[in-house]
Amino acid sequence: MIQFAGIALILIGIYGLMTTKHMIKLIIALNVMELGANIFIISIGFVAHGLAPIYTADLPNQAFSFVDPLPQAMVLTAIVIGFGVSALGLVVAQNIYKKHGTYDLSEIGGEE
Amino acid sequence: MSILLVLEWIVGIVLIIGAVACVVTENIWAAIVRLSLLSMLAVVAFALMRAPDVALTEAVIGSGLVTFVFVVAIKKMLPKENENEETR
Amino acid sequence: MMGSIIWLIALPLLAAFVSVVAQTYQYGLLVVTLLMNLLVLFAAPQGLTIIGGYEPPFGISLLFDQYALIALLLIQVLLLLIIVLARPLAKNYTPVILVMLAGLNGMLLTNDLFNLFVMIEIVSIAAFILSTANGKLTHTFHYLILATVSGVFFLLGTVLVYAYTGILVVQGLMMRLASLPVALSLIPMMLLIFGMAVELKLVPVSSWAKNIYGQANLLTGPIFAAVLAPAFGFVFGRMMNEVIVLHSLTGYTLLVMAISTFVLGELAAYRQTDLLKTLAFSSIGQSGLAVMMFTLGAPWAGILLLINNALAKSILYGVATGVTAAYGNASMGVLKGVFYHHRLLGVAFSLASLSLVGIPLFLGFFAKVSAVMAIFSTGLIWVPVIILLTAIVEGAYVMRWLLQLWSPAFEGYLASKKELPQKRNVFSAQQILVVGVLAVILFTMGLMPQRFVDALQKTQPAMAQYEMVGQGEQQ
Amino acid sequence: MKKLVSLFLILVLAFFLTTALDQGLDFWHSPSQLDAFRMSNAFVQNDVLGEGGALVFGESKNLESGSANIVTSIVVDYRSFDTLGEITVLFLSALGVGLLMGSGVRTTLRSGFILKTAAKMVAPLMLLTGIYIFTHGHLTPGGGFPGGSMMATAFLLHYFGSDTVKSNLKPLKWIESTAGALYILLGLAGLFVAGSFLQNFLPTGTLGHLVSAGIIPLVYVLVGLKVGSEVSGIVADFSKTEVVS
Repeated sequence: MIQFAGIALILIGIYGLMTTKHMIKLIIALNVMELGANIFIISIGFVAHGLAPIYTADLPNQAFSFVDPLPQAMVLTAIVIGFGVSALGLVVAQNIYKKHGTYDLSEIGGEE
Repeated sequence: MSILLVLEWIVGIVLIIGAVACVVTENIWAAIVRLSLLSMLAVVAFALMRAPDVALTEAVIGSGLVTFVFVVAIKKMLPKENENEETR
Repeated sequence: MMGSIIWLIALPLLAAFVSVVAQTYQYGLLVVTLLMNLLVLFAAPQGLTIIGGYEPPFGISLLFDQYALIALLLIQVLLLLIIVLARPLAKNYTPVILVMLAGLNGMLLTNDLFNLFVMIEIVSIAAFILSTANGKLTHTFHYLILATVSGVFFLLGTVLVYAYTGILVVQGLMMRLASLPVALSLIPMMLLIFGMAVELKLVPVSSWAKNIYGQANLLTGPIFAAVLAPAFGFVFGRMMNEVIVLHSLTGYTLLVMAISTFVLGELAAYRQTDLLKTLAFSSIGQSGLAVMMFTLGAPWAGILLLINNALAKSILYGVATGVTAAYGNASMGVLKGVFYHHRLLGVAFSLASLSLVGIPLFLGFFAKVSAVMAIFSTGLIWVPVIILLTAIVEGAYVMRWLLQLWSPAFEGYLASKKELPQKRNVFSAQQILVVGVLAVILFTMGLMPQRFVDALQKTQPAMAQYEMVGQGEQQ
Repeated sequence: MKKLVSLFLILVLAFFLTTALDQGLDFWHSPSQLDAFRMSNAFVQNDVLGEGGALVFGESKNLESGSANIVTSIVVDYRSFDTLGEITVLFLSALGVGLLMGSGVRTTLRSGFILKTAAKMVAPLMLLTGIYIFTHGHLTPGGGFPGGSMMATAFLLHYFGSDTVKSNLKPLKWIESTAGALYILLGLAGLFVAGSFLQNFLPTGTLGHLVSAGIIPLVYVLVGLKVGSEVSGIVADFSKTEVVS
């Protein structure tokens, strides 16, 4: 189910990006999309009855399988990159607001 | 049908509903709060997917810092309210 | 050790980290780093460099071959000249440029798809920050949103490639992907192509470039058009050669995108009366042409076009942004006859624009001829016809601009003196020297193109010779 | 109208994507074990160099990576270069935020009594938790990124909760710069000692011990410090207001 939720979140994020001109809401939609992508990526490495990929003292004795750790490592990177881009986008939006007094890109129009 | 599976379905459906609610709303504060809640749900989803590292990182960065940055960025943009509070 | 290619990435990063606390020496650090990089480029042996001690496909590795050498050399030289040209502006953005340099080198060297994603993100974020130097923040915001969405697409494509093949090594990945059923490889390939389309300025998502290139200043104009554009072009060439499997659907989508970018870009450039906007649309069009070459399997024609475009655009943007800053406006009316005052700049500008169009005796001529020849051999007759027709449009607007910019000089000094704009100071002697060096490089390459083309053609078999790395470890 | 068109496009895309992806990923049933062709099998077994095998917690010695948390061994050993890129992204972001915010003073976020008291009590605890998380990154979930961010949160709580702290962020820049430079120097040490950049050149000890896994804990401490200082810098820059307006 979570894998569908991931894809749905990506698509909802794209829908949000297509239907709004408000800068803060654009960044929020972008965050929803990134969240969906992260969930989807994690779901690619999921294994039914898998364990979290950490060796601990109380691992079961019988045969077991870890979930795929590589997508998790990728998502760690993606989360941090997403934070960096969101922060930058917000600063840019803030500066535009200071100049034009609105967050709405359609009100600002073509800035020549 | 184990409990985890049921939980997985609940989290998935709530995630989708929350994302729609987050994207379609006209109120920015509501959108930010919903994004934060969505992030927390994603933490549960990551935990269900046996990804504790990602869950921890998402909890701290995704739902904590991102929300904080959003709030700070927008709070500053309400100068009248702030000034009133400061002069009070 | 000392000649390891890893220095190309480690050195700029180290300099960037140091430069935030040593602000007085920032600019010097940047110049020294670029010079050291040039040394490393000549000292480092070609081949695969392993990072972290794990062989591919498990670890990340850097692939340094002839193709990477050409791209890296072009970028280090152009970046060095550009930061000297735009020194006052570059001083404010030194750490950003240093990190961007590390990202560019990493992007061109890396042999791992996910690492490529990280490097592309680094370069994109550096580009966002640099584009704020234009002072038009809505354009930056537009670019930021588009590039981030495409970044997510690229990430998803990368992850799907991993899910289907189990590896992320760029070298030889195409063979693995080609052995998959079409239904599986279709979506990751589409995602990877759309993930690169924004940076390549392909048509549905090229609107950001018109704004950012069209409002550029002395720093951003040359960096975007002459460093970032060819770098992404080279990365796309690598991807087409090593990763992307073209099915009929993906192939035609890409071809249609590239051709429409080329034709629409050049037509839009013809209609502009603003010098910077003309150059912006010309950059979009040229990018489409290079993508077309890589898509049709003529990589060295693509390389030649990228090099010609990078060198020509560095001069064109350098002169155009300098003149615009001095005269306050880039429109045709204001700049009419401006080269009468600045003849050296005018000569360099004319050389570059003639090379861009592809007049015989210039590098651009050989680039275009080789492109057309390469496509004739693929049997798609209508594509060369489109290229030649569009080249006529390109020639028309370049000639119009040259005549306008020089015009009073042709009609005689006395008759038109009062129509000339007031002379203003555009460049210092040092900056004119840099433009001159760029012009000399471009002109020399045009004088002995055959040797240059031969050297380039040698890169093609080297590119095809890659052995399958990691195939043995599978299963 | 625009919304309807977008909705239609999204639904078409959703149908296309789910049907196409389902063929390769088996969306309805998760696989019962990891596909054998995925390279992470070797990471799990510490078997990239062909020395691994079945690992036992607390017993297996001198593994190639040696971290009990496999995600950590991927992030800071097998694919350490990505992590270097990642902290560079944060570094760039901090630079960009700093450049765009320009000069300013910090806002007086009306820090009330509750915030002040809470900051005094909670901030040290959070700082400790952050340090714990990134020093134990090779054993427990977490690592440099959440640990560093938690440290940053503690710092910010202190920053917003106290009236006395001046908006002098110079030390943060120094920590950031030093940690980044040390990470690269550690990588270069790998190049000179063991032959490749960022190589794990220290003995990796016993699986599951605190002092194990070679350079992994060192790298994670540096990453934690760097991420912490960068995130603090970003948020502190955000809360600045212009002197003039």
